Amino acid sequence: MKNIILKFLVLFVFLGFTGLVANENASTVELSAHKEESYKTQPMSTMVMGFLQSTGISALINPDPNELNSHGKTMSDFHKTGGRVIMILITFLLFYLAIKKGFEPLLLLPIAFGGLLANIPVANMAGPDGFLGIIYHMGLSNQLFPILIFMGVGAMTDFGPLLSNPKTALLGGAAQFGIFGTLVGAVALSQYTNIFDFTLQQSSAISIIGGADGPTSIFIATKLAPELLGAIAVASYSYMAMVPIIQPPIMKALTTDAERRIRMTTLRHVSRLEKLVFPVMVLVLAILVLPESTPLIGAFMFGNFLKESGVVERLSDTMQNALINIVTIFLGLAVGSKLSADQFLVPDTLAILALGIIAFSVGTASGVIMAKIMNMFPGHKINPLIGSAGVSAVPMAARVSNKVGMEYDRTNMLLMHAMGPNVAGVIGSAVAAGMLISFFK
Amino acid sequence: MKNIILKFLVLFVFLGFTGLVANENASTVELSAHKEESYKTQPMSTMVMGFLQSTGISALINPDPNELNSHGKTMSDFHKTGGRVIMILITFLLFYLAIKKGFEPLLLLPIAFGGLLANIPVANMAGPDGFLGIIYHMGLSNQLFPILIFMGVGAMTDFGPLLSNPKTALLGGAAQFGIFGTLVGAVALSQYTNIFDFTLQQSSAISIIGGADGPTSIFIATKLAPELLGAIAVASYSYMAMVPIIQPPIMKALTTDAERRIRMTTLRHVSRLEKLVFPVMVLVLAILVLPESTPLIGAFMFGNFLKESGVVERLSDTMQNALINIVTIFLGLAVGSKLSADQFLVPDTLAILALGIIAFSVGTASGVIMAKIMNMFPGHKINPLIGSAGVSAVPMAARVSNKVGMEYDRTNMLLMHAMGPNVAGVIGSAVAAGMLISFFK
Amino acid sequence: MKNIILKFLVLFVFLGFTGLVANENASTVELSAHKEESYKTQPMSTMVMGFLQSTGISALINPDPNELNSHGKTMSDFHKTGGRVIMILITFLLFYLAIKKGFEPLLLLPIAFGGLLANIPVANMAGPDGFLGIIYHMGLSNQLFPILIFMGVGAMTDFGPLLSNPKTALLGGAAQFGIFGTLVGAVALSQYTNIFDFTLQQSSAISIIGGADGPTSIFIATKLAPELLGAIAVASYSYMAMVPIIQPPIMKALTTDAERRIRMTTLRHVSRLEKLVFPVMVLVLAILVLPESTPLIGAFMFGNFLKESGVVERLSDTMQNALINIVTIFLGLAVGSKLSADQFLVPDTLAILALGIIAFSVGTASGVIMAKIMNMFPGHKINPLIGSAGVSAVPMAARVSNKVGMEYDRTNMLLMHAMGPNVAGVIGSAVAAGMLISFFK
Amino acid sequence: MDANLVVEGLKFMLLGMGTVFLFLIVMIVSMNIMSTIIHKFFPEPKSAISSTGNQAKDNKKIIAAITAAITHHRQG
Amino acid sequence: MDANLVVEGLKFMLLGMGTVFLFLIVMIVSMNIMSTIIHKFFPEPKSAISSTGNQAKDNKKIIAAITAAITHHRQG
Amino acid sequence: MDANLVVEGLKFMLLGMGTVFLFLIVMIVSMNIMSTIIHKFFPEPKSAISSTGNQAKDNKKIIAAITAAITHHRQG
Ligand code: NA
Ligand code: NA
Ligand code: NA
Repeated sequence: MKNIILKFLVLFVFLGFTGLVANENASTVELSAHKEESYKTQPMSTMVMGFLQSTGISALINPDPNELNSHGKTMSDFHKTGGRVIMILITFLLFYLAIKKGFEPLLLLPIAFGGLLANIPVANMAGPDGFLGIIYHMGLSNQLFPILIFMGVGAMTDFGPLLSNPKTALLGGAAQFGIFGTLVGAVALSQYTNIFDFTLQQSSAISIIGGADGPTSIFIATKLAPELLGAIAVASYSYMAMVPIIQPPIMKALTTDAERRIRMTTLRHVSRLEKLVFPVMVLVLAILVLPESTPLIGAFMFGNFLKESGVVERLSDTMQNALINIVTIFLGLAVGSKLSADQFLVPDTLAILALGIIAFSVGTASGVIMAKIMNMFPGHKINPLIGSAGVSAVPMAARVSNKVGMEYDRTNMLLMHAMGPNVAGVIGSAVAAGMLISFFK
Repeated sequence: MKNIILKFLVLFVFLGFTGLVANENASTVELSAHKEESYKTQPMSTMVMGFLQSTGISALINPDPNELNSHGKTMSDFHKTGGRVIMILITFLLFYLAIKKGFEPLLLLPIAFGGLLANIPVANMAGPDGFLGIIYHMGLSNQLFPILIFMGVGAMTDFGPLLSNPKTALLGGAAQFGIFGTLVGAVALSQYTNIFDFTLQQSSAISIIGGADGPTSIFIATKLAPELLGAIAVASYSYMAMVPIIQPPIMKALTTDAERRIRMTTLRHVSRLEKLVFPVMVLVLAILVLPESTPLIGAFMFGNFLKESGVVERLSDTMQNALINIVTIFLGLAVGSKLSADQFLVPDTLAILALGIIAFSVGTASGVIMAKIMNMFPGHKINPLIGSAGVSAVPMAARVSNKVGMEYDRTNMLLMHAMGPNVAGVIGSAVAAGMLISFFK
Repeated sequence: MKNIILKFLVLFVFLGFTGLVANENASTVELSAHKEESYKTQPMSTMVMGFLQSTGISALINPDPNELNSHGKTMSDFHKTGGRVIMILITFLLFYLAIKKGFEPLLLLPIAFGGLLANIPVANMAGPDGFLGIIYHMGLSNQLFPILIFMGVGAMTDFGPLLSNPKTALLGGAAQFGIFGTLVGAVALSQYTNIFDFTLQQSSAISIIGGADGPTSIFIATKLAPELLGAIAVASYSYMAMVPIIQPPIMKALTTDAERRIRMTTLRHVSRLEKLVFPVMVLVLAILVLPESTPLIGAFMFGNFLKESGVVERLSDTMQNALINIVTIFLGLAVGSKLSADQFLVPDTLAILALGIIAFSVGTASGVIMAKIMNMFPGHKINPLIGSAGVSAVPMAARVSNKVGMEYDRTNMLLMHAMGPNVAGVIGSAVAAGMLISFFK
Repeated sequence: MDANLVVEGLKFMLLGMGTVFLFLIVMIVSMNIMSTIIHKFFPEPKSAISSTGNQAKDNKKIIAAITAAITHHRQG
Repeated sequence: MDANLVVEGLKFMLLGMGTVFLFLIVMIVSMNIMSTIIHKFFPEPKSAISSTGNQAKDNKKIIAAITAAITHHRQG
Repeated sequence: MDANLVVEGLKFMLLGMGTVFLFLIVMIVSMNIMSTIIHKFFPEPKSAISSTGNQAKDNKKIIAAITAAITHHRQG
């Protein structure tokens, strides 16, 4: 055994040196014509130069003038050089926020890493043949991934709190004012100022950030303004993550101390059958009122119905684990592939970030105000602090309601009460999304 | 922080009101030509009317005359209106059967929900751009999903009982008479009566219901008669679920009391090596005798071989859990997408349901009769009650054999004896499926 | 119930016999023109002959002269007959090696079973409509599967040992001499002898076997020489599995007894932050130096970063389990689909196997020699036995280093020390792969 | 004539918020009807509730027992 | 001349059932041959069987032990 | 003029091995710099390390306790 290997080594080294000595011109070996045609021999110096030119450093300093972006269009030199570096630094910032600050890491980490990969020069991973591009076309451009995420989220959702106090659903409706108010704001600023220049479709896609639902935002952005997908997704998940920072000041500004101490009655027990009928009932209502919202509501209720049926636990488990995790990884990378410098480092992105936080804040405020309006009518009083949970951002917004409530009365547990508007906000956003789709059909 | 947000709010509300007041004609803002071209402005009244016309209620009452089905063909008004409502009610019936009656919920629930979604007007989810259509084209039209299910089922199957009593495989063969007998019946009724009008291909696809194998039925239906897929899949899984209702009367009608009390000898121990060689051996036989059956048998034996190898437990586990669950969800939704009113609410469906139950019953009867014939020959007697397990429907048919047997002798455990013909029935159906494919090649 | 079924049976049997008696010519039933056109009626004798001719036995003895391979090209009669039998026997040998000898069963079993299925005549499963072909085009021809595997492997990798002793990375660099040395050998033998006739691309794809990384080999083979994919993948995984046989003699031949007893200092503790920064740092270096390597390194570091972040455990778990397992099954089957006789039973395959083992051996030797060279410089001495781990083949090569070390000193634990070069070898191979890609761009 | 997008946006808002509230109000009404019907005609069997409760209780008991066993062992 | 589909169907039945039985009979014969060969030339080592048995037994013992411990705790 | 592939291969080897080593050397240098910076400016809190250690220790203790309980039961 040892001998054989040593002989092999000797043979090999010998052949190597023979080749090194051989003159390039001396070669008379015939090569079949169809082979090698794709390879052109070059002197060593040219190869080294070629290598040096193909390094990332070189590509970032002296960009290839013929390089195209992932859509086959020309890019400015800035977007090929400094822009890429800035984008990579932005993804590092997102890493920091996700890991250190706990900003929705499940989606921000894959999105940010996808963005990092998408901004690598030469490799062109976000192009149609790169793996990010392949994943994008596999499930994001056709909106399959957000639908699958919605199934998993549905399978994780418990509609019990909403069923035990149905009227809190109105809070989840009011919070959608964040979407439509921002839409008006965006088109107004586009029309009367030179700050932005968004179309109606783009404005609609941006304002859905106020719905505080990642998959819904991605779904609508892919349909109405795919060119803004990266910025909208990043804004959407960032703001959802910033719920504990954004919401409390608004909640406190709009409520009195007495209101914050309102105690809500204990939730009644909800039977299994109610939970089982509810998803189908909502879907039927969506069919009757707004069929355009049924892809989102249908997928959501499919997941929820499978869970509540209690007879397909293995499917429900898979939806809540393996399937949603796999799709989350793919969705994140695919969204990240849209964070290329030429698409993200444009003034529009700042505008999207600004409009997004307005949408979010308006939604929060609307929910709180709605609760106050509802308290003007007779009946059990609602603690307006749960109004903010109507934006969705399940379950963080509900936790924020609970936390703010406990700041004023440590024995006032609002969590379960806030879960009602919280899940109603998901339905409300899906309805709003359906409306936006139907406007442009 | 609070101040900033308040300022934002003021600005936003201000802008909103400004816009409201502004006259439509007063606008002089230039819009870039490429933008907005897809959006046409309309008076509010038109928009409200448009919205009302786009509701599901309206679509179900006044269907769009230009609406096409998921194949791009025109539909009758009934299939756009009342037909949809009936289909949705049928999916509710399937929900009831799956959840309350335990009818194969793992597949019937996703199929029924897919059917519910497919019958929603306007949303067109079963169309090529809808998510049901995307899933259908991802793995059902190319028969990938049933193949993957077969892998998982293979990984869950134990051939031990069959190996310890090989001759019971004949019972799994006889039960395939349900397939071919029904095929003859279907073409006879098509030719000599006006009840149905099925082609040979369609008759073949329908009769495979008698094989009592969901994935095999779906595989063959997609190949030979995709237009009947929905009805065949629903019939197949419904009847598999109804095994405890359909089989016992047939079993009892065809056996004497003495036969039902026959005790079978204890099964011998089967070595690990036998279990390991068996899947490869069967596959080799399939290669030699009927290569057309090898996609199904190959996938099945792949799963089984990986399990029995004992060295790739993590792959075998994944096949039996995450992979088969994900594919089951997708397969169910994709099959459900074929439950649209215009494809399901046709006389053919009733014929398929009728032929399917005949196929199933004939298969059951043939298995029992085969056992009685085998008992005419010398050797260990077979309890004819295990003959019915030859239809497959693993493992329910075997459990039915056991249960009926215990009705007559509480100490006569037939379960493991019935597992032999049960798994042989899977192989027999795959061979029959291979024959049907080869006939039409 | 019983009565109905009995009536059905009677009706059914009656109709069957009626049909049998009926004269073929007597039929006057009209058939709709569009139906049946694909089916031509034939006499029974012709059908039986047709069936006999469509059996696998017949196809293996009298091959169809018009049969094409999965690329639509003609095949020799040998590749349709005896070649297939030989290939099936080869897959049995791979089964034996995987199960009995423990040769990388996780990939060799699916590959071998895929190969078995791909060599079945008539069924054409590796063709574009067969399920192996569908899986191949889903994720292998576009290199998605190896990328996803790399993510999972990244999530399973611990860079701690490398971080605590960075200079051992050089051993992982030296081992890549196996790749480039073999490349030179392959082109030399192609040019100066008549043994092989490989192009530069093919030689490069073959020599990557020396990198001892399955996914990297498959990635490069798919890019540079897809026609050799099957042989390269089988060689790569086989040799990775044979690490405990191939490496020890080389390691012993190149080291003195004293060297084998060198004790290495204890590894220092590596902080969580170092492990978190490392994957991003390596990716940034890859961007700066060799962007062509970033798809592989990026995917690897994505998995590792998600694991080390500690905040997305469910994604990291899914990558390491459900996702990598599913992709492994698909990758194995897809690679196996390239083991058809006409592609594998060619002289090139033998050459690939020979060159592969040379590449592997040279890599092993280079790693050991590099350690000896490094020991000529001042500083902590390195046990040259860990040099062989530089080829990667994680973690088996590191275990071999440990085992050989303990043969000479039972208290000298080299395992963790060998893990450093082991994981550096993965990075080194990815860099080498990036170079090969950039040469042919 | 160019469109005044702000007016369009306001129309969207009116129609959009209107539909959202319409939908949710119909949903609330339906929920109430559904609950009434279910509580009247399909009341949940008491045993079902308590059995689930019992199961959770049992699990807790088991955990308590193991914990106690461990504590006992440690002290011993 | 139009085909008589019933006759076609009967041909299918004959050929189909014939092949199914042919296949299963060949399979049964092969299974018997395989079993004979394996039992003769590759007999299963006794220890392997019993060890798996033991493992299952051990698991049962452990479960029994824990159950007993819990019972003991409850009574105590 | 036809290319001498061996010469090409040798060029590949030089450039390839050069890049591999260049990359790894830069990586080693970077790793050392990174470690220095992290140890200086972001030292790991002691408690974090020990707490993980404690947790593993606790798990071991629990396992030991259960094992002991079972052993005790067997003997009893
Ligand atoms: Na929302
Ligand atoms: Na069957
Ligand atoms: Na390597």
